[in-house]
Amino acid sequence: MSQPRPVLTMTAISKIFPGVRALDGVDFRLFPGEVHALMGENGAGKSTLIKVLTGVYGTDAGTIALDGEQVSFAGPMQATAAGVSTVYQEVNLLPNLSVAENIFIGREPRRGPAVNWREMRRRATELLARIDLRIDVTELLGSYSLAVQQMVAIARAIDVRARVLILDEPTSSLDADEVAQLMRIMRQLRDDGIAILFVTHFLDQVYGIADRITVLRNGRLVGEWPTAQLPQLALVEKMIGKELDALESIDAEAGHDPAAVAAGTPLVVADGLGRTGSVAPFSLTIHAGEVVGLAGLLGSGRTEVARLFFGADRADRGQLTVDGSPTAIRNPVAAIERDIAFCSENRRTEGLVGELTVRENIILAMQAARGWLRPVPRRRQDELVQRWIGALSIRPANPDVPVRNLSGGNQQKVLLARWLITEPRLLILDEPTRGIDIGAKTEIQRLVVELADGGMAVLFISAELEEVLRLSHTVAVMRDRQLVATLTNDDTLDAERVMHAIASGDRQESEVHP
Amino acid sequence: MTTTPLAARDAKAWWRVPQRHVPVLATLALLLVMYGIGVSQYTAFSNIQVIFNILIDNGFLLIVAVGMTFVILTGGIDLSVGSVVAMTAMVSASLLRSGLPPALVLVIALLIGPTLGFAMGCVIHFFDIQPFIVTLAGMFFARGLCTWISASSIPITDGFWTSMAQERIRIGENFVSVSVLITLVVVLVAAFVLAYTRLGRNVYAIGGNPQSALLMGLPVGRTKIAVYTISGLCSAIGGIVLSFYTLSGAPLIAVGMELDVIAAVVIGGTLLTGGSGYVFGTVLGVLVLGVIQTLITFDGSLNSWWTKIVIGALLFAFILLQRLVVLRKK
Amino acid sequence: GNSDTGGSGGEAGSDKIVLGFSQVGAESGWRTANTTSVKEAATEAGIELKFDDAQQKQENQIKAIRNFIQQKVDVIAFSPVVESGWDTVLKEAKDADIPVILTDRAVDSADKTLYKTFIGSDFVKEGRLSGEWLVEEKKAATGPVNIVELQGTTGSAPANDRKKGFAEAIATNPNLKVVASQSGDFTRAGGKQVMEQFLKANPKIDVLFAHNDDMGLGALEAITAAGKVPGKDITIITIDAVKDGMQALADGKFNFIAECSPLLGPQLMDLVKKVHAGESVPERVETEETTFTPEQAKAALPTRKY
Amino acid sequence: MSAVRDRFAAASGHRLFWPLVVLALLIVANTVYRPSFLSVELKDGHLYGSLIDIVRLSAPLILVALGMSLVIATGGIDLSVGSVAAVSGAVACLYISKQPDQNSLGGVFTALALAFGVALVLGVWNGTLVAVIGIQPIIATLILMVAGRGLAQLIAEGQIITINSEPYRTIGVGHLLTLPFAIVVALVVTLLVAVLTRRTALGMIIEAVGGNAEASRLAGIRSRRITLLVYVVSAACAAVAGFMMTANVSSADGNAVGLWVELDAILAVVIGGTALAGGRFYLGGTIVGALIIQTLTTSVYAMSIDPQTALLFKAVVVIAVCLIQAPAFRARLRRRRTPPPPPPTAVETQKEQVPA
Ligand SMILES: Nc1ncnc2c1ncn2[C@@H]1O[C@H](COP(=O)(O)OP(=O)(O)OP(=O)(O)O)[C@@H](O)[C@H]1O
Ligand SMILES: Nc1ncnc2c1ncn2[C@@H]1O[C@H](COP(=O)(O)OP(=O)(O)OP(=O)(O)O)[C@@H](O)[C@H]1O
Ligand SMILES: [Mg+2]
Ligand SMILES: [Mg+2]
Repeated sequence: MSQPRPVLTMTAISKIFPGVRALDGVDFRLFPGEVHALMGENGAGKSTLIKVLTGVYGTDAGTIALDGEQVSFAGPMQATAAGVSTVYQEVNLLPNLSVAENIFIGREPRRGPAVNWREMRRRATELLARIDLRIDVTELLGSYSLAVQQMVAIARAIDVRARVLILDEPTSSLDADEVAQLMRIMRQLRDDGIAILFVTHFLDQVYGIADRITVLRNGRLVGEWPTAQLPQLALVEKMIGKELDALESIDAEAGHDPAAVAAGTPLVVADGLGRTGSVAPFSLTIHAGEVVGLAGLLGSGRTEVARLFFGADRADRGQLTVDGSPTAIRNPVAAIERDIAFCSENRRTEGLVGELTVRENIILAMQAARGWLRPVPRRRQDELVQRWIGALSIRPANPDVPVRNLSGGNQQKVLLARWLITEPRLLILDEPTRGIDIGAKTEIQRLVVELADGGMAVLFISAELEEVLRLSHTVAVMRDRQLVATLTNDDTLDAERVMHAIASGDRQESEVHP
Repeated sequence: MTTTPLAARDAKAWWRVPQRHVPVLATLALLLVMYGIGVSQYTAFSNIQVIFNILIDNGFLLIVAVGMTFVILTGGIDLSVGSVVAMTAMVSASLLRSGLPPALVLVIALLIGPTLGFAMGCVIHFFDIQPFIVTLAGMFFARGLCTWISASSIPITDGFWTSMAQERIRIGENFVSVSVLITLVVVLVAAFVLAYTRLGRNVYAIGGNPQSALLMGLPVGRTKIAVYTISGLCSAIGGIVLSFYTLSGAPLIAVGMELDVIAAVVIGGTLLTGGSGYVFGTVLGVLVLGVIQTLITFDGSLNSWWTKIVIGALLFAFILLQRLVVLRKK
Repeated sequence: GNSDTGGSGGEAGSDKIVLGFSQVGAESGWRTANTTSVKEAATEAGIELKFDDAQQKQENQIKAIRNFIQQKVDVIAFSPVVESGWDTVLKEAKDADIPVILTDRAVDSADKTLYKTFIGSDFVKEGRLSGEWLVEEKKAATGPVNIVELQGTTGSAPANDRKKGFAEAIATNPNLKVVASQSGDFTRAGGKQVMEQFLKANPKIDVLFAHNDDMGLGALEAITAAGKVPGKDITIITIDAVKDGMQALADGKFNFIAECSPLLGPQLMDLVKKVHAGESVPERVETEETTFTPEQAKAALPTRKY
Repeated sequence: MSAVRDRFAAASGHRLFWPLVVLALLIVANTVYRPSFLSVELKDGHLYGSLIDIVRLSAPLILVALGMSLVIATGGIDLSVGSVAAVSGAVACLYISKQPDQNSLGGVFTALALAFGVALVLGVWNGTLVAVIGIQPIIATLILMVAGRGLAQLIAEGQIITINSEPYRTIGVGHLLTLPFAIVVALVVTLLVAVLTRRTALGMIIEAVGGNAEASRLAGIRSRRITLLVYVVSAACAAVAGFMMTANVSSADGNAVGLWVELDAILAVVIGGTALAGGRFYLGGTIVGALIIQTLTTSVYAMSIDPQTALLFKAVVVIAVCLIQAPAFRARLRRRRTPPPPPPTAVETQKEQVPA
């Protein structure tokens, strides 16, 4: 398959950030007409390698050659011009512009000097239709969910007829359907001879599409293998650098008994809760010690449900009962007072404060709850922060670096730590494993099970249906911003039944809690 | 399984006002209300010439505000505008006094502003220094240059300038000055550039999120430098128009103008954080300030301190209503 | 703007004379006294006053004059913020047949027909009177007499003219020398801060000439703090003669004040009536002004209004 | 040798290093111009000298800038500080001037309390417009900047209120333990603000709100209250500054007190390293910034630089301070001095400006 001449060669690349050696003598090559998976734990240096390639960062050592010719891009603009098209890890688009413009800005169709708006809209609609996204392209991008934004970013990248396409965790918040779409398109492009660099933490996606795998660990190259020659288990071991035993054990641990949990006292009961224009009224009960999973397609309204529970948006109908007494949760403060925590899906805009340090980000919610007059004592901070940095293996383990310098996955862990230290009774996790490597993901899943065993209620949202099924006692299914079914996760429940509930046209009444 | 729920959005009715136009329309409506109040209170207010006078008297302000709109849209700020306006007027006046031909003076005067703007843009971009500081230094610099040229005002007697100043373009009973036409052209060109050219769209992009714009391969640096140059150019044009207006260059003219300009832009609905706003909004913002001032002059019964208090109160009332209308719409 | 005069707008036909008056601003006590004088005199003379405050901006003043023209007032009076740049709008006033009177400060228009008359003080004369008094006071001095000067706002007409008049007058005695001259912006705080530096930089200061009372009053604080006795160790000359300044003069802290009277209201109203009636008026009317020594100040203080 | 270099590298890495260097340079320039500049003598048990003067004169600016730091940290800006200073000064002076005995301590304290109260109300007004009604800070405070001046003049009826009150004068020109009282006040307020923000969690919470308002809200911070609070603190600081300015000349001039102080204060904050966009703030930097600005003003007077070139001089210094502080600029200089060995590509110079 691989041709003799790589389109892209990176040799002995090193990149040093103050205090961190992010890349250390890494070699990498990419052939035309292949999908090449770049793998590694959170903070291994994948995104940095990509940013060095496209000129976002300068290198400290090493050379980059495109088509055998040495290059050094001054920035993404030059890289794009040279035929390297990139979707960076964090969705990096412009929320204040329309969807169409986000796709075409920088290469707008023009008539004379003037941008041809009509043509741009037409082409954008067409392009999005190709990846099965049918949305109003004149709306501002910011009004769409993160997943939609991710799709738009992909659309932008694939529309450029590039020689090299780089996708840094493009699928982190996509559903199975969208992922399938993306895979189809990637295959198409590969067959056209385009070289694709693909970063993901989903092993099945890697084995589904990648021709070749390069593994990084701690900024160093571990090696490069054809996919066929690297079994899944071996890959994971290369990534984490040690023998693996814990991975499969999660299923066994989650040997839960939904019936027993549901018999307990309800902690939070939503009765006809809803918000005009965002979620239709729904009813849902969450018991102490219960994990309720929310399943649904992209944009089906799962996030909106979570936000209503937390008071991030105000419900305009229905009733929420906490501990048996009706409560109006009008804002996050009220929710936190009732021991509800919400780990939002969009860590960059709704989660972290980039300028603050890891430590400050972790204690932020706890501090807010205590009020500013009672600072968390330094010793307590150290203790908590150290514990969770260890438990979630946040890297670098230094609590005093600004959180924006952390890799994407590590940022997600910091956000999780923030809410875990508040010891809530209801923990709402919206895509908590987004962008997290398999090792840490297992860790987090185990944690959820543990917490639930300890009596914490969890509302768990994930684009990965398997994950939802593995962890939840109860699965609530969303479609078109409606709660269409509540299914008990007993032995009979499987992905197929959930998909059926999502797909079937008529609204089913809940099967478990009347 | 290809029907995403995202498709389930009702088609937009043609008459529905897009959300992002609401603030501007609200501002327009409130402006009309304010004008109506003026007409009902003072007889002479209804003269068409009053409206024309607002344009004549605020032309230079509007031109400068248009330039500022570019800068603010990128999330920056330009404090040097007032001084650059004064400097342009001073330079023109002193060059004319020294006997240079008006055409040459015009070219020189129109070059100084953009040059300073370009320099400031470069410092802001290449050295990554906050625009506030750089343009504040630019403001000191230009103002210092004004007083260095001459400590007192210099009258302009040149024929071309005088005719530009005193030419009245009749429209029926009433008239406008040449400056109004210049203003109109500037506004239209700017509106076109912002809405229909790559430069304009890049301006919005940078205001939305400079990091993203960079990663999307947009020419962030070039655009940043361009907006400060444009602002400098607009200030220079504004300075020329001001020198038509006063037929002189005075070292202390347009002191504090930057605040009026910023206020006008922001009242017009442009976000100071960048990324959202329209030139048309800026036009409205300037008109709002103009109408407030005209109302106060027509009243003629306020003493100096009540004048300030009433300006503040009217501004407050206006912004509060604007806010309420927009909130209600949401 | 709610208005009790609403609608009266100076439509032609009402028998009351309507005067549109555009004031520079309210930047000092002197200016406020000036405004008050104009307002009171207008009421007394039965003239309807349309008052506008330009907040020290020429642009605002031009706008105000345009609006007066729209309102068809009978006479326009204004204190120009700066000298240049009035031709266009004054021409409009002339075309609308509205006579214009300048108060307090002059304009430099070549076309003298654009305004009817000027009423105000002669700043050069004020500076000269101060200088002449000093020459007289120090005529016995044998050694050099070191003078420091607190200037008004840079470039303003009063600052320029007072400096000029003073310099002319003291030129007659080569012993009198201005060793330092800085702008104190006509404010007390400015006067104090600049004086502090003068005192540090110049070991021997004999005379302080301040372009207005306020700066002189600020300088007093600095002089006292430096351990010197104002009025004795340092001779102090100021201009304006506002109440606080007169008090300092009476207390012996100042030595001499040249008056610059803000009370030109009555004289202005006379001119307005004459101009409105079409009578001829002199090209230049000077306000009645005098100078004060400590004794004269003591006598004048009880009746001082501003 | 290399130890020295290491120590230098460590020191020059500190945020305050370059601003302090500029401050030192300014002082050296003054000393060269007039050697007595550095001398500080004890007169009647009071310290007296140019350096003391500079600190004393910068006291009001320091106060205003401290409040401004907090406001800027939340991503706002407060243009009304000058007007608030004028109003509070006018209220205090008016009240004292109406007392039969202007020297009575009780009267002065009542006046201060009254004026301080008025300032707090103005702060609440600003905070409400920004935090509750949601008006952009620059416009919200512009309203009070304009109207507040009018208010100050209204209180004094356009006149300068002159008072003759020894206790009040003390605030501006008095001494305590050989130090000018104003310096003591500035020190105390600085300590207070520092303790308030850094010994409690307030500082971090303000930085969180300024860094990412939505994230802070979702973390349970009552960001409205915090925003309101910083505007109140800013107004309070401005009020104390207003007392100093008016006490300095024993009179309240509604038009001149605090004129343009907002620009100087913002400048001080930004020179001190705080970003106008909000987020991290540095009180130490702000104070150094304020000292630089006042030293600059004093130098202009002391060196009798004529006002015409004073502004040019100021422009040059401001730009110099900022350039020397900017990492991008220093990186460029360094590169020019020691060109990097192997592949020095033409495009490489471009890279440093890309924000990480
Ligand atoms: N701008 C920066 N400043 C300092 N350190 C940085 C910066 N960007 C990245 N790093 C550090 O470099 C290392 C590599 O980060 P990188 O983002 O490349 O990881 P990654 O492999 O993409 O991880 P993830 O799977 O979590 O996205 C991390 O330790 C990170 O903390
Ligand atoms: N058809 C649509 N038109 C416009 N906006 C939509 C549409 N569908 C979804 N959105 C946007 O997406 C969000 C609703 O999806 P939400 O995030 O609640 O769903 P989700 O099930 O969590 O999906 P996701 O996987 O995308 O996070 C809202 O913010 C909404 O603005
Ligand atoms: Mg990454
Ligand atoms: Mg979601």
